[in-house]
Amino acid sequence: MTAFRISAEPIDPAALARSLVHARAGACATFEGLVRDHNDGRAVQRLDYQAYAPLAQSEGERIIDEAREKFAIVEACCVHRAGALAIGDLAVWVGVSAAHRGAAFDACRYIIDEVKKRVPIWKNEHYADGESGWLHPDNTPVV
Amino acid sequence: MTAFRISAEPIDPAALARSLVHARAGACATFEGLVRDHNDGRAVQRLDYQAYAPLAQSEGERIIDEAREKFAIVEACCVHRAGALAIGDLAVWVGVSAAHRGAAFDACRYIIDEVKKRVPIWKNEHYADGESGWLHPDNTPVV
Amino acid sequence: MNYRVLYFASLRDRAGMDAEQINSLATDARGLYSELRARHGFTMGEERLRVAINGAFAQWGQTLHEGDEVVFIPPVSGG
Amino acid sequence: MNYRVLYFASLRDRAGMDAEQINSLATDARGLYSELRARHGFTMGEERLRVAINGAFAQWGQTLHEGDEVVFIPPVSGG
Repeated sequence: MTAFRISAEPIDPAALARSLVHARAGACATFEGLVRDHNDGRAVQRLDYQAYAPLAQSEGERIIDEAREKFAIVEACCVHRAGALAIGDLAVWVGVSAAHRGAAFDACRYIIDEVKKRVPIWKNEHYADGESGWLHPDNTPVV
Repeated sequence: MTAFRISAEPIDPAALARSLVHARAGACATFEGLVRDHNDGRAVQRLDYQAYAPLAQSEGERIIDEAREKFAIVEACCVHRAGALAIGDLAVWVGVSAAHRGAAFDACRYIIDEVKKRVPIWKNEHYADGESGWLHPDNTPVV
Repeated sequence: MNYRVLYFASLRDRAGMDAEQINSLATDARGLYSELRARHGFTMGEERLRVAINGAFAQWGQTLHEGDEVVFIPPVSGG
Repeated sequence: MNYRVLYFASLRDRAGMDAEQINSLATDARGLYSELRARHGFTMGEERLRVAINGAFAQWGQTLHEGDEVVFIPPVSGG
């Protein structure tokens, strides 16, 4: 399985978590990013993710490789949704297994932080007032 | 549901994760501690967890309450197994949901760190050579 | 006075029992542990243990009362 | 020279298209963006964008070749 994927289909966290299991992995840290019902004080109804897929793929794989170099981990995986999502939908999933919990937590956090900074995926939020807007990494609107 | 539990039965992470879902929670961090096949250079075959249940329960709840006070989280839950476990079995599960990922990660790590330090649960490892031993928090044997 | 003492982990193995009723002249956990240490040959000193009285962590010098449940807590190793 | 340009997020909305073939005298991404900015009225300056050439992040001054795929990357917001 590729360690990083953009998925047009819903993410299955249980199946992904099984891919991290290893007899020498005593720790598994996961992160789920879900669509919230509000952002920056506005009610959100749904959102779309657009991705520049080939570059997102290679940059995502690079991030996982960096995590493997920086931290003593066993397995790592990240899947990011593309397309239309509703409130509560899983937008991104990261999972890391390691012998010890420090490396699992640190690598999991590194991966989601870097994905949000560097992978060419864009979130367009649709608000209750009928407006929509592309967002910056800090969740403020792109003007 | 109680936020902290000692369980004689296998842990169901999917059911626990569902209990954390909330429309305003955009982030969910989880930690799974699994029985490894080795520790401190020795091959482990299985292990037993013993707990002083009433104090484990109250101390576990105290830790979750502390996490709620320290970090801006929505829900938090921790379940620790007692009894006999095999390699790969889930020994402890922690899950935290929050509006933002920083609080989710920090609270999840706080809970597992404090549980390992303070909750009266003891691990007895059974080794391939037929010996067994109670462990310290740093995974070295109790002499 | 009569106390109930529960044993866990290496103390349970050494004592060869989960729990016992003790009639003792000790008036605090420190004195009680000292007595039980001699009786069962526990190797861990007080400085490596915590003490719980009636299900809550307590001080070694806390006065014990008739019927108290006392537990000496070895270094924990959950997770 | 002929380049293929892909648009994403706010640039896509402003350009009103996902992609276009461009015949341009520009020899690097900087010159090409300047030309497209004037044509489509993009408000974001080069300092807020990154550039990718043929699917890899690149420098603004990198020389373009016939048929290159060029993408101007607005601030990302995945996760």
